[in-house]
Amino acid sequence: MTVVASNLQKRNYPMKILKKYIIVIAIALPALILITIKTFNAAGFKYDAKRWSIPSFNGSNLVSISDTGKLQGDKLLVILDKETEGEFMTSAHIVMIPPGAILEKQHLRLMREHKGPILLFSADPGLSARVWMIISQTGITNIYIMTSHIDNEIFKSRFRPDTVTGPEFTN
Amino acid sequence: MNPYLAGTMLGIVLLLAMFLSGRGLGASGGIKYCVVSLVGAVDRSHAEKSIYYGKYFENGKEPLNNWLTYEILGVVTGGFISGALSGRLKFRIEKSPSISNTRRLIFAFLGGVCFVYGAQLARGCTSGAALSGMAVLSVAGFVTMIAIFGSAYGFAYFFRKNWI
Amino acid sequence: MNPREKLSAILISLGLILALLPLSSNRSFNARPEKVLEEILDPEITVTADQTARLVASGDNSFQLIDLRSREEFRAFNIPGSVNIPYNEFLDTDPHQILKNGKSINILYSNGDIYSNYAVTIARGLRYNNTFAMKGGLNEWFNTVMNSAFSGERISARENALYEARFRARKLFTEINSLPDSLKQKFIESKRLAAKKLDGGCE
Amino acid sequence: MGPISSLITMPGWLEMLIALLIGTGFGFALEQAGFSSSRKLVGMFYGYDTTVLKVFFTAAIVALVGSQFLSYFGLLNLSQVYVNEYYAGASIIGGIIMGAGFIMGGYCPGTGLSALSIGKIDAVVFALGGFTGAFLFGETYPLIQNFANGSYKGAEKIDEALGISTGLFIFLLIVAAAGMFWIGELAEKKFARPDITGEI
Repeated sequence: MTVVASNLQKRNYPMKILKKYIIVIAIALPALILITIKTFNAAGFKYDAKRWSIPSFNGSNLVSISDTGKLQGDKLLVILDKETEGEFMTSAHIVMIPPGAILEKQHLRLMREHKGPILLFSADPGLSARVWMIISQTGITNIYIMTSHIDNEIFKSRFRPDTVTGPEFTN
Repeated sequence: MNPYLAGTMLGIVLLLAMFLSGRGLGASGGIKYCVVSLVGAVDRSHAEKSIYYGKYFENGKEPLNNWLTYEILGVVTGGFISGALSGRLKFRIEKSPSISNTRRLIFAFLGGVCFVYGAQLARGCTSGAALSGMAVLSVAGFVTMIAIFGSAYGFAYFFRKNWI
Repeated sequence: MNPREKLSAILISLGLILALLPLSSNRSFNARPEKVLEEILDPEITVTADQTARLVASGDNSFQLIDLRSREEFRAFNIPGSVNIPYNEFLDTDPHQILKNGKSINILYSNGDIYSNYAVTIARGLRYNNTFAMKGGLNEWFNTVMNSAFSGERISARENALYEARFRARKLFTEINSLPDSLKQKFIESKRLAAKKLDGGCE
Repeated sequence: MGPISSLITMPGWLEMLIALLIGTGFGFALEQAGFSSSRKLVGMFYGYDTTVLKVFFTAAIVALVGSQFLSYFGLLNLSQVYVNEYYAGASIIGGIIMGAGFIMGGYCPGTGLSALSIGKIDAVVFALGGFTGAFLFGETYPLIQNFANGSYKGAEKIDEALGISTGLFIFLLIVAAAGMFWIGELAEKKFARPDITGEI
């Protein structure tokens, strides 16, 4: 009889511990699970928008077509629009991804697992910029915009002030 | 109530204030707004001329119509509800048996003067600066908290007769 | 376990989780990725220089132009009515203060296409859906609005309206940007977004 | 998302209703914690009752941890939450004056208000003193203006000032608080005054 009782007690021991810590587990475990989901969700946006957009602040994520050779490592060229296909004869690994499909799982996995620089190309630099930002915010780094308009953000005209305009003409 | 449970409740209220209104709790600020509007009611021209009260009356502002004044109105209501639920509603003076009522009330008055004066200087009292400040990790919150508790410990010896 | 141990255990375990996270008070994209992607691929995410010129010429103030160039560039000249927020500060000063201004639309521009399109994606990711980028930036603005001249023989009613809007926007642009520096400074200051101070504390 | 006040422009009455409800919760929590008793409050400084320490740190840490989690999930935008501005001299001197007021009066403004609501006459007098203090500050403001506005450091955050990560600072704060709770309970045993703490 006594043997059975002590066995029963022993078997219940883990349950006792669980009961003791139930409130701690009930609060900390869901928090941990939610955080894990949020942190490792491949298709979701990552925490802190600023951190992921830093390369765009000083233009270090822009490369001209002729400079792509200077980037170290195995290159993955992602072509966003059809009409430019076949324009490049680089040694890079080339994939065509229509921009609407860029967030599909297999494409994100391809970019995430690629070692080395990823080059985005589109004839429209604005489209490249938008796609760059959305991909970067999912936490993929080492991604560049390859562009034939590296001077896109340089002002090309000249503004001539109107010398006859004085304070008396405006109010 | 268990202090840890009460503390958690207070923390959730503070979190709600941050989530709903983007700000922390406060108490001395509410007292200040009441005084400001009182001064304005008694002597409007003095209030408007003063560099301190003036800013509360700019552009026809009404100092009583303020988040903090409604909040301290709520504090009184909430305290009353809690006291009623726990059967603690009773007119009395709380003090050490070894001191007289007058002495207790004089010190309570002086304490109130000092506390709110200091709170105006530090821009917040234990709730507005220390508690809410710590919850948003502001340096001001931690410094004020350390100054309040440090100084109270320092003065505790001189006033021990009042309490124990 | 007594209450103290329970509370300490809960808080310490939550604290451990927090200690492992890279926390900051910066904002994170909070719209659904698929939705942001759909929005940024919609051609209507950009507005043309002509559309902007028409808005500027109309004197309508239901829109806000936001200039993403540097402060020096902004001081030299800018589209009348714009406010300046250099792109690399766009996320520093919370975009909320810039984008939630009660205007029906916000138009972002820079010299070209790159910065304005980064910024418009950020705005959409933060769910400011009334934000657009000006296609081609100031380069395009100068090509179409500032330097255009009618070269045909007969002008249709539609072309006439277009050229009139361009002409008026150009006139306004030139007049304001030709003011002496001191006056321009005043004008810019009057236009500057008054950074809203947060209300709080015991003040 | 969040704070709600930054998302939508609330009508004035709604904002004030929220303030009233938050205040009610605040007062309720303070009274439930036993903060309507001055002898319990000052027990903190004589070691026989450390409720102040427990409630104060628990509340600050719960709000801090909660807000950081909400921010991580994009539910609360912490840059839209007010951060107290730091005037070094004024904070320290103000804090010292407040500490003296605390040990004399036995309340702080928030607890004083919750105590007067349940009929503590000393708390009513404390609040009257508080009104006088605010009035005195308004009248003496021209004299101390320079000091009050001096050594302005802005809305500085402590993790940035110390140069450590936010999460690590919070963790250390929690560990320190847990340690203080433990010491506090030891002190309560050592300096026990059941005649005082047993009252409520």
